[in-house]
Amino acid sequence: MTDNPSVAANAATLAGIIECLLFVAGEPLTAKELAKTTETDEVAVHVAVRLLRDRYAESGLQVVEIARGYQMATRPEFASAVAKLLAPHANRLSRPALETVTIIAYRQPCTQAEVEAIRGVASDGVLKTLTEREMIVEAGRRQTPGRPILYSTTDHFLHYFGLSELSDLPLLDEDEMEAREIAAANDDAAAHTALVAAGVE
Amino acid sequence: MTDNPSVAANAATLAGIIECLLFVAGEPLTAKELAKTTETDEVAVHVAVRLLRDRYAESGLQVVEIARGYQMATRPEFASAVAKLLAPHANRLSRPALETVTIIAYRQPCTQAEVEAIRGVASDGVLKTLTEREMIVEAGRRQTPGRPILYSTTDHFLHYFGLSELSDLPLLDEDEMEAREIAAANDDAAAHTALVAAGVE
Amino acid sequence: MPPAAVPDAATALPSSVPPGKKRSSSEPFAALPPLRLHAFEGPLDLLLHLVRAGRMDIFDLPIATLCDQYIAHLDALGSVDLSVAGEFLVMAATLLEIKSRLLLPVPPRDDADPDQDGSSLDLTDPRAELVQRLLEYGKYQAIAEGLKLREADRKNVFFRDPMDARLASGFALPPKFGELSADDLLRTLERMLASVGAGEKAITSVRRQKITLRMKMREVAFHARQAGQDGVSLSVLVPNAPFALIEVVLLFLALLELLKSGSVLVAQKAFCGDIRIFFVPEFERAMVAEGEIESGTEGIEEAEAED
Repeated sequence: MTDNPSVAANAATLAGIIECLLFVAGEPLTAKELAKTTETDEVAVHVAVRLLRDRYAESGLQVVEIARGYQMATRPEFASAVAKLLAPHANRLSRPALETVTIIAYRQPCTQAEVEAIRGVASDGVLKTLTEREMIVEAGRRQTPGRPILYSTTDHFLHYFGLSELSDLPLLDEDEMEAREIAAANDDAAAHTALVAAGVE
Repeated sequence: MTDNPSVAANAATLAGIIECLLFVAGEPLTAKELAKTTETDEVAVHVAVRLLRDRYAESGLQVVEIARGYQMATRPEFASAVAKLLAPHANRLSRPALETVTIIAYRQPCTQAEVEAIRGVASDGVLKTLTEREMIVEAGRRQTPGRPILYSTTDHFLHYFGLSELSDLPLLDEDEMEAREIAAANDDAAAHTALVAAGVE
Repeated sequence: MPPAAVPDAATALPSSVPPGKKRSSSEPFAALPPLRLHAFEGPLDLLLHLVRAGRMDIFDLPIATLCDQYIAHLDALGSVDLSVAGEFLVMAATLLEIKSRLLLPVPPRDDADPDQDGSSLDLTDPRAELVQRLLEYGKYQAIAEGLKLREADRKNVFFRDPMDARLASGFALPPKFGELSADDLLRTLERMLASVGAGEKAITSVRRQKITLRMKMREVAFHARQAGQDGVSLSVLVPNAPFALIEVVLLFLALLELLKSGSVLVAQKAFCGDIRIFFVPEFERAMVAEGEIESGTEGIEEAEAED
C-alpha cells in the first residue's frame, strides 16, 4: 500500500492534521473522534499516529495513549525544566486515597461499606476527597436496603495514573495475588518500608 | 562551534526542552523567559529555536514569533481540520466587533463616542464583547466632561491577529485612515480585507 | 534474604520469641519504641505490618504472638484516644476472641483432602476470616503501591490545556478603574444580602411592594446627578436597616438598567473598594434613545405584574 506515493503522502498529511488536532485539543482524543474529524477511518488514524510517533522519536514531545484516547505530552526526561516553568501542580494522592481508589477501580461499582470492609477503617472523608478530585464519581445506587451509593472511577482517574483503559490495571488473579502477598510478607521488607514511609508522610 | 559534538548535543537537548516549554505554556514565551527557565542565554535560545523550526518544517505544527515571544501553533494549511474540531467552541469575531477593534487599534486610546461616530451605530455591546474577549482594555479616562472611558488593544489582540508589535499594523496616514474607516463602515468587505492583510498569516 | 531496611518498630520486635509463648500484656516489650497509630491506616494495616515485620506465615498465623504484639502496641500508646483508636480496640477484641477459640480442642482434620497441607486456608480455622481480610487488604495495598509508581511517572509528563479553556480563562485581568461587569454587581448584591442575613425566601414578596423599578431608577439617577463629577457612593444608596429586601434588589436592578442605558457609569478604584456611581449627561450618552429606557423599564414592570 505504501508503495503508492499518493497514499504515503496522504498518510503524512493525515499525520500532520492529527498532530494539529492533538495539539489544540488539550485532552485525549479517541481514534474514533480523530477519524470523524479527519473524515477517514480508524485504521488510517492508527497508521498516521504511528507515523507521528516515529517522527516524534527525536522530539521533546510524544504522543501517549491515555484515558481511552491519544494525547500529546512532554517527554519525562524534560520534566524538571517544565516543572520550573509551571506552578506547582496538585498534591499527590495520600496513601488512604490511593488505597481507596485502588479498591474502587478493581471492584467498581462499589459502595463505601465495601471499601471500609476491606480497609478496616472509616473512609467517608477519603471518598469525599476522591470525588472532589474527580477520581471517582457516584454511579447510581445499589438496590439493597438503604440503597447505598455506588462509586466508580472516572476518565480523570485513568489520566491521572497514565492508564489508557481500566484493563491496563494489573490483572488480579486471586491465586497469583496470594502468591504475591506471601512474597511481600516474606521476602520484600523494602516494599513495606516504602509503604510505612508513605503512611508517615 | 557546532563541530563540537557535545555542543551540538546540548543544542538538541535545549531544543527539546524549549519544545516542551512552548508546548505547555500555551502563550508566547520571550527569549529572555526561555533563557531564564533553561538557565542558558538568549543566544543559545535563538540557536535552539532555529533548530526546532528546522525540525518542525515537516510537521503540522510550527514555532511562530508572536506578541514579542515564541509560541507553538498549528500550521495554517490545517486550519479547516482544527476549526472542525473546535467548531462547537468556535467564536469568531463578528463583523461589528472586527470593525470596532480595527478603529480602536488605529486610534487608541479612544472612546466609545469616537468609535460610534465612525461606525455610525451604537457600539456599547460590541465594546463589552471585545473587553470580555480581552481584545481591548480600558485605558483610563479622558479628562473631558463625563470623563469617558478610553480603550486600547491588548497583547491578546496582537496574538489574535498574528502581530508581533502594534507597529506591525499596516501604516496609514491620517487622511487615508479617515477615508478607510468611512469605507469600512459602508462596505462589508473592506474592514475585513484590511485586517486580513494586517493579520498576515 | 535479610531485609534491606526495617521499619523502626520492627527492629525492636523480638522475632526470637517462639510463637505462642505466653506474654503478659502488662509487661510490654521494654525496648519497643512507641508506635504512632496515625502512621497506620487502621488495625488491618498495623496487623499487616506486624505480620511482615515478624516474618509470620500468613497461612499459619501465630495468632498468640500477633495478638500480644498488637496489644503491646496499643498499650505503648498509654492513654488511648477512643476517636482515633476505636477501630484498633475492636480488632484487639477480635484477636483475643480468635486466640481463645484456638485454645479449644481442634476438630479432627479431613485427611481425604490433600489440599489441606497448610499452604492453603482451612476455612474451619478460627483465623480464616482474619487471614482472608489481611490477604485482601494486602493485595490492594500492593496494587496501590504500583499505582503510586505510575502516579510518579505520570507527574513527569505534562499536557497542555485545551485551546478554548485557555482563551476563556488564561488572561483574566484584575478589576480596573472603570465600568464593572454585571457579575461584579451581582457579587456586590450577594455581599449586601449576606450582611442583611436574608434568605431566598424573602425575595418572593417582590410584587407586593409599592416601590417600582422606575422609582428606584429615578432615585439613583437623581443622587448620581446631584453628586456630579465625583459620583455617589453605592453605600449611600443602599437603604439603611431595617429595610425591605426588595429595596436592595430594586437598587441592583435599577443600577443594571441605568448602566444598560448608559445613564450612569459604575467604578471601583480598588478591589473590594468603594463603588461609585457617576451620572452621564445626555450629550455624552450612547445613541440609546430615551424612549428605549422607558419601554425597557415598563417591560420589566409588566413582567412583574404578570407574575
